[in-house]
Amino acid sequence: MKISCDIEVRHLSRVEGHGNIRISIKNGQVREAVWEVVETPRFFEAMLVGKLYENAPYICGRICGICSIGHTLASIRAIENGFGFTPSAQTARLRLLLKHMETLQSHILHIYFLAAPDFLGVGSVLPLIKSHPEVVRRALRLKLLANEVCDEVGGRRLHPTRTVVGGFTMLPDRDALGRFHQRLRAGLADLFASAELFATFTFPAFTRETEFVSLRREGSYPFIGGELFSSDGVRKKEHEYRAMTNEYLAAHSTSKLSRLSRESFAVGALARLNNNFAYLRPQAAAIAGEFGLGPVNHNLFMNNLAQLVECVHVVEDAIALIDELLTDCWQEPRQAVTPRAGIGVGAVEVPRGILYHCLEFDKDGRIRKADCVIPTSQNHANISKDIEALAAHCVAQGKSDKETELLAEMLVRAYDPCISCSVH
Amino acid sequence: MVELINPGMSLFAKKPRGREEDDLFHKAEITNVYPMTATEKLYQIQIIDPAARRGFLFKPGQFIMLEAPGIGEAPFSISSAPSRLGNIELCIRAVGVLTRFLSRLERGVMIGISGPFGTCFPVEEMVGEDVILLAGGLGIVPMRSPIMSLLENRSRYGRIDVMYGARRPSELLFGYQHAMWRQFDIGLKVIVDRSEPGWTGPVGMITALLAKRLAQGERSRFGNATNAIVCGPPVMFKPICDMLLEAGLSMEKIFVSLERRMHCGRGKCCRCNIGSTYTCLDGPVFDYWSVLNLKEAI
Amino acid sequence: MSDAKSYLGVPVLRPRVGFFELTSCEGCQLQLLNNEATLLDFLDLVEIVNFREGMKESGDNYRIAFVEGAVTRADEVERLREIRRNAEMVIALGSCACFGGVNQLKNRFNDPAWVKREVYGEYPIDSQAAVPLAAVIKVDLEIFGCPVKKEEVERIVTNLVLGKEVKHPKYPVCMECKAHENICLFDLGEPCLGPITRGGCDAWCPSNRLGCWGCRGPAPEANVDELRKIVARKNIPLERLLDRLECFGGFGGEADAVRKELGGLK
Amino acid sequence: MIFKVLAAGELEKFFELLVVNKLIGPVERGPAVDGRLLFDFAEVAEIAELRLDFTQTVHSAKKYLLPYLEETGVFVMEGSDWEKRVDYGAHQPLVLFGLHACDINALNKLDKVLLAEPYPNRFYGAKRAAMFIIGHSCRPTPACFCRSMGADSVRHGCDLFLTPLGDDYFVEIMSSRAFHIMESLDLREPTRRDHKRFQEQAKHRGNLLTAEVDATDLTKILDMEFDSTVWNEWGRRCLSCGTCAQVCPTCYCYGLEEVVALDLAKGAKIRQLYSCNLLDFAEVAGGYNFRPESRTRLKYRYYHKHRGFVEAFEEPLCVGCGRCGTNCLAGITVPEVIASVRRGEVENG
Ligand SMILES: Cc1cc2nc3c(=O)[nH]c(=O)nc-3n(C[C@H](O)[C@H](O)[C@H](O)COP(=O)(O)OP(=O)(O)OC[C@H]3O[C@@H](n4cnc5c(N)ncnc54)[C@H](O)[C@@H]3O)c2cc1C
Ligand code: SF4
Ligand code: SF4
Ligand code: SF4
Repeated sequence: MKISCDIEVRHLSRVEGHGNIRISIKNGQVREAVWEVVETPRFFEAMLVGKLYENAPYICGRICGICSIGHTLASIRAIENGFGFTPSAQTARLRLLLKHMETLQSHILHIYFLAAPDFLGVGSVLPLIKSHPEVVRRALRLKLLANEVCDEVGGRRLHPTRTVVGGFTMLPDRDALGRFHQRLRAGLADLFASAELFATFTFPAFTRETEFVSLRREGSYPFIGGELFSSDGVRKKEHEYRAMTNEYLAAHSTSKLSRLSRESFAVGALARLNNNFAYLRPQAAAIAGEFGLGPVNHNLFMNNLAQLVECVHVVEDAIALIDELLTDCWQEPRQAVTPRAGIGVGAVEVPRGILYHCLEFDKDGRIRKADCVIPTSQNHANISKDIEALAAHCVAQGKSDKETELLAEMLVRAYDPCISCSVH
Repeated sequence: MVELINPGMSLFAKKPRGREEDDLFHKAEITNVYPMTATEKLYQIQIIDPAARRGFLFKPGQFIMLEAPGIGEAPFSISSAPSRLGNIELCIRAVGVLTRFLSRLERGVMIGISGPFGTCFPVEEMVGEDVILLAGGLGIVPMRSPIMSLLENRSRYGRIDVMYGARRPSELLFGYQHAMWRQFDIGLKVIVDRSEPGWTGPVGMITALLAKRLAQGERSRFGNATNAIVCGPPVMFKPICDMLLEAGLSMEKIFVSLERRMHCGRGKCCRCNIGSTYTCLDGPVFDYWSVLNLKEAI
Repeated sequence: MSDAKSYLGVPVLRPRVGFFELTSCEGCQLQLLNNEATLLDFLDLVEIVNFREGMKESGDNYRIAFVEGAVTRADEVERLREIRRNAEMVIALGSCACFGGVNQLKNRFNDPAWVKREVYGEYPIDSQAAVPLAAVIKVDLEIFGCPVKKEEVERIVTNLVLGKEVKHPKYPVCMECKAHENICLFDLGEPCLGPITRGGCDAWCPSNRLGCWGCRGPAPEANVDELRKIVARKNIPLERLLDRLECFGGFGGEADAVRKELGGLK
Repeated sequence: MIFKVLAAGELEKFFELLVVNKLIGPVERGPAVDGRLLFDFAEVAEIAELRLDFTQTVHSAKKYLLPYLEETGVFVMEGSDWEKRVDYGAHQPLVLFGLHACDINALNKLDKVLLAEPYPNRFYGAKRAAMFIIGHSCRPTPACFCRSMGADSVRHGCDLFLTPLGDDYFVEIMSSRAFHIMESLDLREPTRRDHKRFQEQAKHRGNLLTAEVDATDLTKILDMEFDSTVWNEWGRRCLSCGTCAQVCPTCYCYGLEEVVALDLAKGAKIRQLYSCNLLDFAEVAGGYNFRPESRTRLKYRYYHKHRGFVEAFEEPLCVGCGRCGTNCLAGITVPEVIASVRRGEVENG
């Protein structure tokens, strides 16, 4: 039986941002198994202090290159909540459509470009261009579709330009929306083909019971606003997010960490799926069924599949949203908002889990204090705990260092961590 | 309902879609490339279509627009003798996007040329008279065509002087032809700003050459029957032309070639305008009288 | 992937390129993956030997290094110097690398310790003022933008591969904005840095009815004084102009001057 | 020229006759913060979109002849060789419905230079010949100084010109094409009353033209004032942004750029409308710039329009539409600039 192992992965690849994995096992004892976040901090929360409210969505969008739309929307929601403003139904629909397409493009990027190479035994997507051209093309097609909808609705796929407090600077072209409707339908077929591909992958059978946190709203699979919910039974209001996140600092990490009922908890696609399974759109639910994914699933490797299920869900939902948008005539893109003193919180489900922005304003709408709690920072503690358990599990099974290293990498990647975002 | 027929189509039916932009555009092959200095190369170019090649009539001082597909298009003076028609020579200094790319091309590559464009040095009108040619730096390039033209008809002209200044000996262009020019009884004087090992000629500014020539007591030979052609960097024009005027040349007989940014060569892009004057249509060759009447010309 | 390419008879070698990120959102790198429609052609043009965000393999034998992000910590200085040693050409990718980007917003506070405390409390954290790459190493080419525009990156890379010089427009964003026939943001009562910001983004923001924030930095000879007068004439608070001037770091000096006039910060 | 009167209801019929073609007309873009309505030319499918009561479009109609960006050649590469394809971009006739006198005159001025021999611009020529232009009398704005530029009325350059007389339209038919198209409409001969109403209308419009430029001896004055210090002040204000040229119906300077496709299989030559106010307009190889300061560039724009063009064509390259001044953020307007040159000083603004 194998009793020792030493693994060090510096700057894990195919994840967003910089993190290291260190595992050290001596005589069958796990002496160290850590997920270390070494990303450089950027101090967004300080940057915002003294700025007029309108800067927050623009600057905070720059927290993350993948989910800039989510950050922008979270800031906008925090501001609107703080000013007691409710966006119009049209604005809400367009924002959700935009959010969905970000989810789609981010999930596709993750499952195809970052995760799939592990399952196909290659180091990156590059060799797949030759060996699996149709797979790469399908992925690109889906990502392109999602990105083009983002361009049309948000003005830009990355660091959106049309999203502002009160609504949008301008509205999408109705004919373009009609065309996207058709392409989204075709996109569903691509997603089913993706499901077939993923059904051929073997996911490690590794479970560790954990607590799952997400938004929850009766009757829907929520992405923007709602109640805060944990699979251990904690329920809080949006503005009580601090009671849900309990951030703390620790050595070996420039990111803050979170805990709730236990030492750690998980957010993200699997958490959402576990907590809101009943509200999945029909075809998404069907695919989840085929994968045997149901609440409460404690295998974090399955997050990859949960993402795929969510892709189907957001596409189905986007089709419905476009139907609704095209039924009504366009109203004014943007409504006026009046700043007032107070605190506002915006909770948004971004691809990697629940994101909170909290902003405190003076009476002119100048920001006095800002707080952003990022999904990946909420996951970090859970990742560490998972690695520890995985290491023990591997030792018990007598896996080689190489195998253990790969599994550990795959596990971290399964969370789809957005590290630079977590150290914002 | 009235569907208008497309009158544009009929008006320009001679040039339907898919054809060249206008009759002035020719595909040409780079038949030879010779490095001349560290930055200049001589390109021999042949227009592909034989009829177009034979019909390519130009005058000394005129230029073409050279286009390398996808890379750029710019004006270049034709540096060969007009009698060579569509077998032209260009001497090009690698300074920017197009010219640096050109410097990497080998023989056999196809490029596009349009032209010839612009005004010329009126060598025909100088028959029977003296000509003094003053070139600074790259100015020798547009000068070579009139020189060749004068050589080919050497007996029809009086005294011919060429004064050529370069920054250093290694930057001298067409050195291989200097001996030949002299053989044709051309008074060629070369000067460099800075000497290099092996250089035995004079060192200084081109104005020194001219001053020396003027001081040789041959002033009497200057006057209404002497023509001057001046090419070079803008800073060179004024002092030289002033000296020539001083020596008695008439303004209408001093010709300069001006350089401007050009994007079309056809009087349409405005890039080369000096006031209402298009360097490409009304120039690049101007007599000095016209230049003095142009604001900001030199 | 085809091996030997040529253009106008000039052989075109696929350069080995590496992508690196310092302090940033990594969005500019992602913009490359966002080139779905042309990604395969792009990959055919260059050989990627280092791209941590997208691949596991890595090598130091790159000729061109694209570096994203600002420098904010000693280890980044080291990493950047190493990249400089390995690469023939270092390209600053995006506004963080060119000017410090949003990261340099923290530099504007007089008290760096306060900045750290505001986010991390008393917990010790290592971070220096955010500076652009050029403050540390020699940069061969800058690609501006937050984010960079993929069409522009493609054009630049094509030119690099061809050995055709890369030139940035010298005109401001207004030029491209007018070509789109957008309504001028000032006519909508919004501030816009379009008149002083380097063009080349095809007026990305104004075309979406958002005033330009100056992410590409100043156009050569930007007339900031006149823009200040315009903003005053249009009754737009100077503070809103400042927000934009200082956002990405390209207008450092001008932003400092305005800030001083408005009465400083912590 | 033939004069007719078009009955009130017939305009819609006329529009319907033409709309099978690509039809361009003034449309509303929305209000500015100061309440001004903004208009531009755009493709129109229904007469209701057409705002014939427009004051002035922000951008001129020149884009239909001189697009901001135009591919003037595509190269399909084959090794060291290639094939060049040129498309003048005049694929279908274009109906321009509702151009004001100044804009029609602007096209006439562009014709003079762009269609001039020996090298007419075929891209422009093909599109120009494929145009059917319907003029419409205007509602002057305080910025219009077209009368000073002699561009307030139209004698040629369009197919017909409409002037509303109450509900009817006074029609000046200027081409046989227009005559034939209008045959099926209910046109009547103008009565004396119609002519009188037409003249009254013209007079009323004339009264609204308040801005002026004193163009007497302007070329000479510009010549003498070449070194005037007023340019320093205008240059200090100018943003070198090129907006004035972009919106101007008569500015036609351009730049060229060549690009290679990502797969290296194609190249293209792209023409971009440029402006002499831009920093690098007069830069030549080696980095030398003939007009490095904004004051010399701005001055050049005025000299080209009001001196150089006059010398060449006996009319200024300006129709007095006032667009450049209205859209210049720095508030640099032609009447003020020219007045300042005459006066020798700039008034504070
Ligand atoms: C009538 C005429 C005849 C000519 N004849 C000849 C000739 O015979 N031989 C010859 O060699 N040239 C000749 N020229 C000059 C030649 O046309 C220019 O050198 C040409 O524009 C170069 O094109 P390019 O694409 O290489 O340069 P571009 O890349 O277009 O560079 C030129 C422009 O870019 C700027 N530029 C270039 N590099 C830099 C830099 N590093 N920094 C800042 N700005 C830069 C220049 O200022 C200039 O504006 C002639 C010009 C004219 C008008
Ligand atoms: S418009 Fe301004 S802020 Fe927007 S992309 Fe362009 S330069 Fe950047
Ligand atoms: S005059 Fe006005 S519009 Fe024209 S370049 Fe100068 S600032 Fe821009
Ligand atoms: S210069 Fe100004 S006023 Fe004259 S035509 Fe052009 S935009 Fe109109």
